[in-house]
Amino acid sequence: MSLLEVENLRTYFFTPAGIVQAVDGVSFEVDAGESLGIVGESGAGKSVAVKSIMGLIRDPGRIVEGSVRFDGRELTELSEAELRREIRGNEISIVFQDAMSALNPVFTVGSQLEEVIVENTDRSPSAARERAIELLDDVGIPNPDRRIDEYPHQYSGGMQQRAMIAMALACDPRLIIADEPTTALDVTIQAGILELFDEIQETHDTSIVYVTHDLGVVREVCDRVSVMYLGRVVESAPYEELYRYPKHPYTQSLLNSVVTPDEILDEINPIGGTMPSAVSPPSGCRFRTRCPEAVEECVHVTPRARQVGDSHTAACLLYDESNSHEEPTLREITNQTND
Amino acid sequence: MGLLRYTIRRLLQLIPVLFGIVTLTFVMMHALPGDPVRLWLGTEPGQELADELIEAHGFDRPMHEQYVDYLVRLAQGDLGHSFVYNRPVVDLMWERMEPTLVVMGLSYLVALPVALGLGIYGAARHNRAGDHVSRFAGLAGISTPNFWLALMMIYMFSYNFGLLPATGYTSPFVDPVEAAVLLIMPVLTLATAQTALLMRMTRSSMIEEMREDYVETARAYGIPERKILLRHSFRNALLPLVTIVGLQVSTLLGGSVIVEEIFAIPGLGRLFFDSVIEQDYSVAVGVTLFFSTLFLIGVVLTDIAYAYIDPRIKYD
Amino acid sequence: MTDNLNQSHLDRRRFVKSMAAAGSVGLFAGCVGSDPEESEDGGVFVIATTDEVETFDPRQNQLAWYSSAAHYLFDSLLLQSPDGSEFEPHLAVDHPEEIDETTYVVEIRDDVEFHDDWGQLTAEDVEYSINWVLDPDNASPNQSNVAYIDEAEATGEFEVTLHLEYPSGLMDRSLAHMNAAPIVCKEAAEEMGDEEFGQNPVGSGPFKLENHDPSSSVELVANADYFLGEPILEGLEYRIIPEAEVGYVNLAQGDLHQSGVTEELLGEAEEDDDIDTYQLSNMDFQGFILNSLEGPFTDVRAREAVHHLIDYDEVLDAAAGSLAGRNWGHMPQETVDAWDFPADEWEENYYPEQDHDRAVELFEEAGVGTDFEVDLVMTAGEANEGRSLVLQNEFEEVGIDCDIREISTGDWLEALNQADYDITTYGWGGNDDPDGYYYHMFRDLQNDEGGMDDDVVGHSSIGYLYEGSRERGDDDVLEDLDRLDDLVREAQATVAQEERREYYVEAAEIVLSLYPVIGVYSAESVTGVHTNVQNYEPSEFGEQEAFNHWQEASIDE
Amino acid sequence: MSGEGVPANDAEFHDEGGVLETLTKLRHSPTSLAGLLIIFALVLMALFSAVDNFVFDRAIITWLHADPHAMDQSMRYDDPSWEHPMGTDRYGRDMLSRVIYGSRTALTIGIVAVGISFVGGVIIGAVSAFFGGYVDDFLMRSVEILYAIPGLVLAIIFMAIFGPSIYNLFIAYGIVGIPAYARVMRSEALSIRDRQYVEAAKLAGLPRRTILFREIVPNGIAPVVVQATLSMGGVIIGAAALSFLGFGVQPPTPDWGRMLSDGRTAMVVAWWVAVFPGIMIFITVMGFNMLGDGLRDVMDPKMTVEATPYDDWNIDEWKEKQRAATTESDLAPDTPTTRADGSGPQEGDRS
Repeated sequence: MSLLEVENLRTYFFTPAGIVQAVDGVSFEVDAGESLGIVGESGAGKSVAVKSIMGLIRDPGRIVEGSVRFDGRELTELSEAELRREIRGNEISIVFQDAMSALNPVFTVGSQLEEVIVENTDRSPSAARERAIELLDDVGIPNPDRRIDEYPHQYSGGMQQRAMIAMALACDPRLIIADEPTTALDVTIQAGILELFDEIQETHDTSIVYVTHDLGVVREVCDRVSVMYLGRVVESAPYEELYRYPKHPYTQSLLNSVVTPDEILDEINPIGGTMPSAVSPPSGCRFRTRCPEAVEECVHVTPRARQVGDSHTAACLLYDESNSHEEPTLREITNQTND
Repeated sequence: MGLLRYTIRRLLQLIPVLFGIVTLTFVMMHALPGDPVRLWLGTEPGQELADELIEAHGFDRPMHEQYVDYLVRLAQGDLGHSFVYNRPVVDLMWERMEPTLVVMGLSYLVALPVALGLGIYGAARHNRAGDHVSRFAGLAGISTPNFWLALMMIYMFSYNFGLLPATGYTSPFVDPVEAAVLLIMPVLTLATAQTALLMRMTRSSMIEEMREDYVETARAYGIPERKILLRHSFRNALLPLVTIVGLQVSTLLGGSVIVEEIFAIPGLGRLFFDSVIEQDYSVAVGVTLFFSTLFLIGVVLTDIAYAYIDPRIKYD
Repeated sequence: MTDNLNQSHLDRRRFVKSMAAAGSVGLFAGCVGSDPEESEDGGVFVIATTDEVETFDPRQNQLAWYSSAAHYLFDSLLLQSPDGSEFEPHLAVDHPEEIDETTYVVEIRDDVEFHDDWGQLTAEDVEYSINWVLDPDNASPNQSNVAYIDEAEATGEFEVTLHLEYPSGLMDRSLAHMNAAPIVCKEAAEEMGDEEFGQNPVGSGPFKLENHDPSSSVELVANADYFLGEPILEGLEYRIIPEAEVGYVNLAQGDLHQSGVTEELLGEAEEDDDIDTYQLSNMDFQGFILNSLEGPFTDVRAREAVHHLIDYDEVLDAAAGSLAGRNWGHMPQETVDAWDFPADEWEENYYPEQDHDRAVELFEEAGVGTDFEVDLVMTAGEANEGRSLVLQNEFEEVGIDCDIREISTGDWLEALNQADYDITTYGWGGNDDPDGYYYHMFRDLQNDEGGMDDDVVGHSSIGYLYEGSRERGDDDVLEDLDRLDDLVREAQATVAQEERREYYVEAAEIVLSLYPVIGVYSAESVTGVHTNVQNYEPSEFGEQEAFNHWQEASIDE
Repeated sequence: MSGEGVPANDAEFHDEGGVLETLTKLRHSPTSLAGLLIIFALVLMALFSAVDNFVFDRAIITWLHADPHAMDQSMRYDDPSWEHPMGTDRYGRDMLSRVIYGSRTALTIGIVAVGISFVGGVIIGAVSAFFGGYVDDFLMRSVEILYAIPGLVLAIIFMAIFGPSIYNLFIAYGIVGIPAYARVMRSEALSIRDRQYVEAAKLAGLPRRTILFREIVPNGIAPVVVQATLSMGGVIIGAAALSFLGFGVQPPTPDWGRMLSDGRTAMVVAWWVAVFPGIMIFITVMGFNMLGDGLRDVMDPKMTVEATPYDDWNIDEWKEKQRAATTESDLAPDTPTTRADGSGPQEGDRS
């Protein structure tokens, strides 16, 4: 049994403009100590998917279907209070993209760290402070005993992200979700943060779900990768496999757009056209409007995930020999992504 | 250290504005139609008498001379002499300062907690029934003319039910119980719109803050919703609120004219109103100047509070 | 109305207020109030008033209600009886004794002490008080009220001789009133100086100043050493409540003992078992002035036409409702009655029935036709608004455009000075003597000693008639006007009432026939007194009513 | 919901269309609609009374109900009845007619005074931001001076100087309002000043005035419009307060503030004289505030229009519908409805 199993997750936002199908039938798993990368353009539903895991979706959003099992517990059935007490912070924690805004500007870094520690453990406030200094030290912040009393705006961008990571580590969670943690940072600082994640994974044996739009970053930290497009997972494979043998046309174009593996692009827009609205996504295959390989069939058939290699699945009619319209069972999808 | 220097610097910045206010009010007052002497004397002053009075008060001198004279005396803390009361303006104002400040202070005291409570409640119940009710109440509050409210309250509570005295003032420092009874209606009159406005402000900035990323962070780290609301968001939402609270000084002072007139409270608002009607220049200018200064000090205090609440602001 | 002075000089506040709300605001004081907490004795009589006191020095005071209140703090030589019929000796032992036409001797009491150990009241204090008012340097608003006196002289420890400029029929009146000759403590006044004395008055009255909360209340406490004995009341308190209606609410609630009652509230007050109401004449004259200097009403026929336009009773109704009575001859009916003036005859001749056709005819005759616009100027206030609205309607009915301009009092005085109006609302408060109206409204200011500046015609009601007639070279009218001026001046300097009456009758004929003023009504005001106040009846004339020769109020809890 | 998947239609007002678009968005806000409705009704009333008054000399209202100026002393303070639904006033004039006529005064004051503030504020604010330096300093200090004097106090002084009249009321409240508008406009203009299209216009050598009024002002005006709607209520109340204090509209023009002031003298015997004009002021101000509130929500990108409340959604029912409609094999509803009400036209390109 995997540490985290997400099955057929659908998270919709009910806005006056219509229903935004941000996540629409996404499944993936993460084993203990494993790191999974979720890759996709902005708007693909990556963040929504990972926030759904922690029950962080607020009005007007709502998980309308699917299950999230963490260590065998069904998280979607937990109450807000249970999630808060038992899961968030101490079992699963999250590192957000923009540490500057993710940290409360009017409190010191220390007090925010301490609050998390006190809230999730039974440490006393003074013990929490010691722990907080220790954590800051762990994540590589110099003079932690002094800087703990500084405010977020007194930290540099990289330092802020490190502080954020310290917070994620505060209660030794078993899973850390990193939601584009390096996007806002300079390349050089990025490298440091990525190293830190590697280090954490090794020393704490923590599972990591790493959300990014940057395939280059994925290689640094991830064992496996799921590619998302417009609310759905289109391809899923171990990183090397995916990098060498991308199957889905979308993944292929993604990889083509990366000039060199190490170069970081601010915004990837590898394919012509823009992503359609998640309010009224295209019928059939959602990628068909931009897909170079699209055929008439793609309009009518929603492709299911198909085994295309070892632990490698892709949701594209290209790989559908039978071309059947059968509905894949949930178990099948899970198995396929699981191997 | 930094705070002190900052405060002093901010206070010094007020000087040109105050100077402008003095000039403006002085010019405006002297532009009032009619001749105060004649108004004071009634319909048929002997010319000699009128001339004497005019000379005694310097009304015959060119306006720029009177102005310079006024500035010089002002610099010495002398606001001039009341024409009607034959007393120093400073004395008159000093005697009437307490009621105005008490009523204003109390309406803040009433408005702030109620507004914060309702505003936070509204934000917490955003788009639910409770929020709609408090939102509507807020709108109604700022849409009610305060003078109308005052009249209706007198009609209801004093005349119809005989519950509260219609008028009068007792210093709460002298007789707190009687003062409380007397001040209920005036304070409510001033506080209603105030509460509504602050409540709306609290609600909207709380809602805004509740959408900030740090709220999601706090949630993601298992901080209870209550704490997020009252500690994290509130602390941030205070920033715009503090500004409004500072700016409201002005509205309250304006409102004091009406409230003091209706409830017969012996304060500066009434002194101002009477002095305008009687063209008691120096009193009207004095009170206007005092109101403006009070407002400007409120703004400076706001800035300081701002700097205190928001660590991102440095005193420079 | 206790505030009407001798010389019927219309004080500023009263003037301002009578223009603002003639007839409806209970201006004068009078109210007894019981403060339940400290009522072992006679209680504290609490009275509502609308204005803040500006100075406690009666020699400088211009405030109507305070000139009544001041009578509790200060005494006068004489005191007018509540029915107004006579002047009783008060500080004086007897009425002034006539030595010759311009010399009078007044004997004063030797048992009067000033408040707070300021010593005995002597002839020197009387001399000082009267001469102080007479001294132009002091700019006392009371000066004109005692202008007939040349000088007061202490001719003994308790004897004062008054040297008159000219004999005056108004002498008794002036010696009885606060706005003419209040007696202050010389030592205190000199020691303190004007400004301080204004805040710490030292008099000899039945009450003394205990406390003054500015804009809030004035508290007086009984003077145990008063020469008429100690008042039963423990004290008097004036509550300053700017809105008359709110004052009434307080009265109805039992929070105070006396308050003015507005016309609207009269019914309520009369039905209230706990309130006694007293309807008292304001002793004033209310109406309009027509601009006789320029504009459409320079011709007497045009002015007469306006008189045909209105229904007097309707104007009165709209202005003051039930709180007013018609008057004839530009003075209150009380005066007309007391002097037995031929009001019926005046009504017959100069107060025409409403007749729009006749009005139009007269406008035609005057050469203005109906194709003109009327600039009707008023100051704020229901009474002014009411009468203006009626007049406006009447003009529009005969096809004349009439715009109402509501302006501030300052603007209004300015408009009067500049003749910047066609018609304006007007009111004049006086007393029960015709002089209070005729001398002030109808004399020629140009003939005054000192006179006015040339550019000020004076806004006395018919100043422009004099001025206009001179400009137009209207000799017939001028002749009449000269006679009018003589008459009102003569009447003032005459003592014998019969003779004065003849002067006024002749003067009235002249004024009325020129139609410079539309005289409509005299206002009344109502004061409500709580029934738990005993032995207290407010009247038009009475002074010191809570404690004087005639009544001693007390509060029955 | 960090912007993920939500269409980026943030209100950025780069053209008139933006304003129109936001106006159409108001339809989702019931309070704004109610506000609009109130204002619409008032405007109708005001137009009617203006036309009736100036063209027909009050003939229509007299025919319909009663002449608002006709006095009848015998009907003084008559209780509300069928004949006089809102009673009569001190002069026996019909309150209902006067209340209807009063809408003209109230709206005119609101609109003209706000108009003055608006124009004055926009010009001062834009000029100040655009030129900066001494101009900015001078203008902003001047505005601060005006701002420091309490509005009502300033208005009282102004009215005392120029005398009570409706025109002076316009100007007084117009001036009192300028600082607020100037500040809003200035901060908007400051943020626009450095935008690319302004830079481009500068490079293109357009005259400064053109840049100011063609580029900067139109693009920064939206928040000022919101400010105007929101402050309309305040101005109407303020003007009524001035009338109440005796610095008001000239008689016999019906004006709610003045009527209220008259009502105060009759408070105890004729409540209707004070109550009805008060209610009208309340409703009017409420209307503007409701509209302004909605406008602000719509125009402020941070305050998205109230989302359809959760509770209104029956998710299960909706899902059933979707399933039934799906002809494809996948679980995903690939032809989602696009309307919040679940029944709108479908925009999926299924053709």
